[in-house]
Amino acid sequence: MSTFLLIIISGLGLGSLYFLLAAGLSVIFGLMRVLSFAHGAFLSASGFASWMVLRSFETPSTPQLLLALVVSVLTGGAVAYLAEVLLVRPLKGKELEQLLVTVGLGMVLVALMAGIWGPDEHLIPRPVWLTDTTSIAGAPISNSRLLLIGLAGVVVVGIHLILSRTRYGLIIRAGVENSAMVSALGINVKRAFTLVFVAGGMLAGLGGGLAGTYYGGISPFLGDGMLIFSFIVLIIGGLGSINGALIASVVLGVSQSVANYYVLNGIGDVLVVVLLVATLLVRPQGLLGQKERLI
Amino acid sequence: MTAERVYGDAGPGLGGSILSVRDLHAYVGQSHILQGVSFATRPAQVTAILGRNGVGKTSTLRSVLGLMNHTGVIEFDGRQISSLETHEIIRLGLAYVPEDRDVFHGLTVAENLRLAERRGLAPDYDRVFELFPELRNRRGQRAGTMSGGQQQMLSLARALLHDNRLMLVDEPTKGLAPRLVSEFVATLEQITAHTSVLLVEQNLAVARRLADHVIVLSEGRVVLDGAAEDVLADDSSIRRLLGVAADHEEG
Amino acid sequence: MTRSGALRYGAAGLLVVVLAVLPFVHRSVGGLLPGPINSPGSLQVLALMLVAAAAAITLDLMFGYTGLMSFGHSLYVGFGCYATVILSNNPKLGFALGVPLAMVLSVVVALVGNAAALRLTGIGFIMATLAMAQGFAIAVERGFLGSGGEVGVTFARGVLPDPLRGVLNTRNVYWLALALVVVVYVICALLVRTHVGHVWQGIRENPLRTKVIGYNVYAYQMAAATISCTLAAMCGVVFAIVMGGANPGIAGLHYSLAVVLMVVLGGRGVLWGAALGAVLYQFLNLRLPSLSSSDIVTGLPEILQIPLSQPNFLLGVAFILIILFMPGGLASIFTRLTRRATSKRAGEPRDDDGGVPATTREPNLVS
Amino acid sequence: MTAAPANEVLPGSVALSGRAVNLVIDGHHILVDVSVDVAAGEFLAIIGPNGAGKTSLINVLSVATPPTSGKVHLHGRDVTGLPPHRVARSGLGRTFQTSNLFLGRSLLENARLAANGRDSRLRTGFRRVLKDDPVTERAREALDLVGLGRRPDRLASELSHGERRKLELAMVLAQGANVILLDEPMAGVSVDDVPELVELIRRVHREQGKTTVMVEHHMHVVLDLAERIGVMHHGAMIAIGPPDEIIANDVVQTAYMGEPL
Repeated sequence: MSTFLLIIISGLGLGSLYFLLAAGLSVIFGLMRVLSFAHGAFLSASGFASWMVLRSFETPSTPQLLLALVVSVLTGGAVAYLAEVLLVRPLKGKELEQLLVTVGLGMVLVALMAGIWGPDEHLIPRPVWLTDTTSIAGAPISNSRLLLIGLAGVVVVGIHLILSRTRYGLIIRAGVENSAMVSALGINVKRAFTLVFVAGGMLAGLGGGLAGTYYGGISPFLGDGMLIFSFIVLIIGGLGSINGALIASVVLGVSQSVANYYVLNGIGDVLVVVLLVATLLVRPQGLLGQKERLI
Repeated sequence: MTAERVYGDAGPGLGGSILSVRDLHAYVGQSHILQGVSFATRPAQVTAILGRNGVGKTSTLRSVLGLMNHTGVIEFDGRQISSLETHEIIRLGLAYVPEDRDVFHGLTVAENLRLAERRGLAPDYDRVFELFPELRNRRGQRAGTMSGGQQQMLSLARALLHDNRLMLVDEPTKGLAPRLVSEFVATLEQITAHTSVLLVEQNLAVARRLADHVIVLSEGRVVLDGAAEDVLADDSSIRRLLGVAADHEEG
Repeated sequence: MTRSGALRYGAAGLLVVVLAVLPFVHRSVGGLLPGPINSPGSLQVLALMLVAAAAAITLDLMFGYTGLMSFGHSLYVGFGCYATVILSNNPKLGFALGVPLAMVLSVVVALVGNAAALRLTGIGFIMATLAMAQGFAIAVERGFLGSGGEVGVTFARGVLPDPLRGVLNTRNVYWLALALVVVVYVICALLVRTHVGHVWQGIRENPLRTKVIGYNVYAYQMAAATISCTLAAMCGVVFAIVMGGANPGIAGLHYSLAVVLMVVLGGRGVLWGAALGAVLYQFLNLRLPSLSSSDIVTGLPEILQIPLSQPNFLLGVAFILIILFMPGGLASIFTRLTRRATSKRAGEPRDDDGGVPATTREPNLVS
Repeated sequence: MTAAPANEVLPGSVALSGRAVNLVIDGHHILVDVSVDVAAGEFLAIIGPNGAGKTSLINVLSVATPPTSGKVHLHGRDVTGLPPHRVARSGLGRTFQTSNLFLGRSLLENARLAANGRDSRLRTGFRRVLKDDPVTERAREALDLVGLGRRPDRLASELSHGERRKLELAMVLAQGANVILLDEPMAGVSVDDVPELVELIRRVHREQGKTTVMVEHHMHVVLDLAERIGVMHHGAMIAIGPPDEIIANDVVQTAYMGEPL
């Protein structure tokens, strides 16, 4: 029983990482119709940023960890900002080209990281309490999982509050329906695009910082591996639906971990793809997606 | 129609036109939708753009608003605006009531209105709810669940939240039941007493009732431009240019 | 046959002949190849470039001609490659039965994979193809079904037929790769000239309209995708022979993106453009690392060395620049030049010659 | 046209009919209990104010949009809910309010795709397209008929608005449709081109014997061509009959004009 709980929590942690990427991608897609392939690289870059902060400490303190997280969030945001302004915006209205340009950017960033820091994983030092476990119902749960799940929960609540309570949330929800009409009400939609893209980058950045604590290390290719699972989350949840992405993240993370542990290591990753194919055949628009979204 | 009209806020000299368009060209895909449209609105008046389907009426409005690629000169209040972005143009004091209403279906009435609030200006909710008391009761309702007429009210209400120099109104009566049309026209009449309006309309009767100044478009060009009573009096050309609507008013 | 047509066939024939005699040329070409042209190392590099060209042509059939942007081509190339090695290594089957069986299975995979992915269109299709390919990549990396995990699998001793085995026979392998390109190119070039090929191009331009004039768009898309993916699996078979085995490099996201990049680099909707892009890509990818350790580069300051040692950095930058400034790819330079030349010569629009395929026209993909 | 009609059509029989068609989208009742029969060889025009549901009716009749309730019959066969390509093959062709063409392809290629649609089979489809195959011939004939046959290798995107309308007609003809639905064929056509296009539509209807349903705003075009006129208002068919009857109908007058203001 306690093992089972351990696996579930571990799966939730994994799902949290997927969600951090998928949530940003989902809002970006909803508002701008852009699918960013560069967000995996944003995640890796932010992971390296947190590694730069933490590598000099043997066992960093909690404030130092927080600093590293802040730095990785800011790194993700900054890289995303440059990407939006320099590459995505000039190709406005050309969906395929925008997608391809993010593919190119992802390649360039990963190659750059591999060139500077080498292709191998770099260990990220963690505060002692993070490597400890907390006993929940008899199961020794790693604190890094709990931190990840907790922060992902904060992000979920935060996104919902922003979308439902703030003016920017209003603009985003309206822009998803018809961004031209939003600008015809006197609102600078271009700036909203940039903000959303940057916010997505910051979420990837947070994911990068946390992935370091989850896996204990960072490599240039970490983000791309996670990006694909986030894409699967997006399709299963329904493109453009945050709640769909949340549900799909949890389902995927947990079932992946359970299958990997109980059936065969690695089979969970394949199972996820089987789930994807099944979703496509039964309900192509995803759990909470709208049909016309995909056309 | 009332002779004296005042700007919502003190405009420039009443003699000049608030919006003037010269040699406007626009393409949709490969087809040349606007082929050199030129006109100027008269101050404190309702200018109606008439013409058959597909002659470029909506494209003219969308070009003015920067929602469509175009070439030519568009001046608002003496200022060249064709290089500005849509939101910048709107903030100069324009409001847009689009064809097909285009309210945000997933948002509530209150949220639709809140979105139309402009930074630094106080929204005039009293005026809006006075004109459309029904909207006050439906504040929490999702716009997508309302009827066409109610959505049209909301669309208009969004434009009335602030005082504007010019309102661009695209086919406000399209698809409304006859009873609603007359109601709506009455409301519009109230509004036009305070604001200049550039109105696109298919319904000739509505145009007759509201417009002071009429521009008739045909095949992407202005073919008639003059005081409403003069232009609309010329039955033969109106019938030719507007097709069906005029035919039927005849019969 | 028109004059320009004859010219084109002549040039293509000449190119094939030149490529075919390369294994007899004992010359060095600077540092471009690892050794003289006919050295086994050089021939293997050339063979890999040819296989890449063939794979890019197959993707262009579905992407450039039918408007189906697949980010999962590695699934099919990889499957063909792995299936060939694993099945041939089975003593009961051997190479002679292993290859045909691998191709049969590839057709099945292509049918099932595309039937699922084509439930979505546009970006959804892209993501679905990508995700399915990734499923395969994971399976391969984890070593399921005897795929050998991260090291991959090689042909067991004595499995490959003698003429294709060993360093001395690299030229035979090279010729096999050349034959692959020719076969794939000819098949695709003929296909796009058929009725079905024309319908594909109609779908690329306007799927709704195609449906309304009486075509089962889904069936036609299935046909294009299945043919494309089956041919891609064939490229995988030859890849396995060239490399003497299969490795996860051919199954991953990176390879899928690489094929897309080749097609976009060269010019979508132009078969030879895709091949050109692939040759260029594969050359840079294989040769840049060794070039970057040459004296010219090591003499540079470190800040320049890092990017230059990473082929993907340069390729990615080139890719971004092409997308931003030359959406038609490299082929568009040529088509623009030839168009200018023909319009000058003729002075008026070309005569109709029976619905020429769109190979010379600007592709129009996203509508 | 050399193309044989897809289905044997008996004169006087009902070619196309909508039965109690309702269409509700997002809670809006777009079509309300519309029933309409179009006899084989007939020319029916549908008029009505903007937003009355005319285009929606065309969409439902051409099975592009499935109705919320009600049935569509083509030559007596229930085609409700069938995929559009199957219905197109049974002889139904349509044009769109805004030209819907393969803009990057030549005129001949546009017509060819249409001509080949009906007997397209993947099996026979893998034959090379030739200058003189029957399909291409049919496409050329259709282009000739609408007067676009002179330079068939132009790209569709190079055409003027009026010419695009003609190309759409050519595609419907090449398709071998025996029932054609025209959605505002005069929309965006310059005044000078209207008479020629009207003449063309008349020829198509009379000489080719095509059953035609047309939505159109130009009243004189409607009166010129239609044998019967249906009037739509608020999603309902409020009157249908011969032109003179419709002109004289009071209900129609009020509906069209709204209440007197």
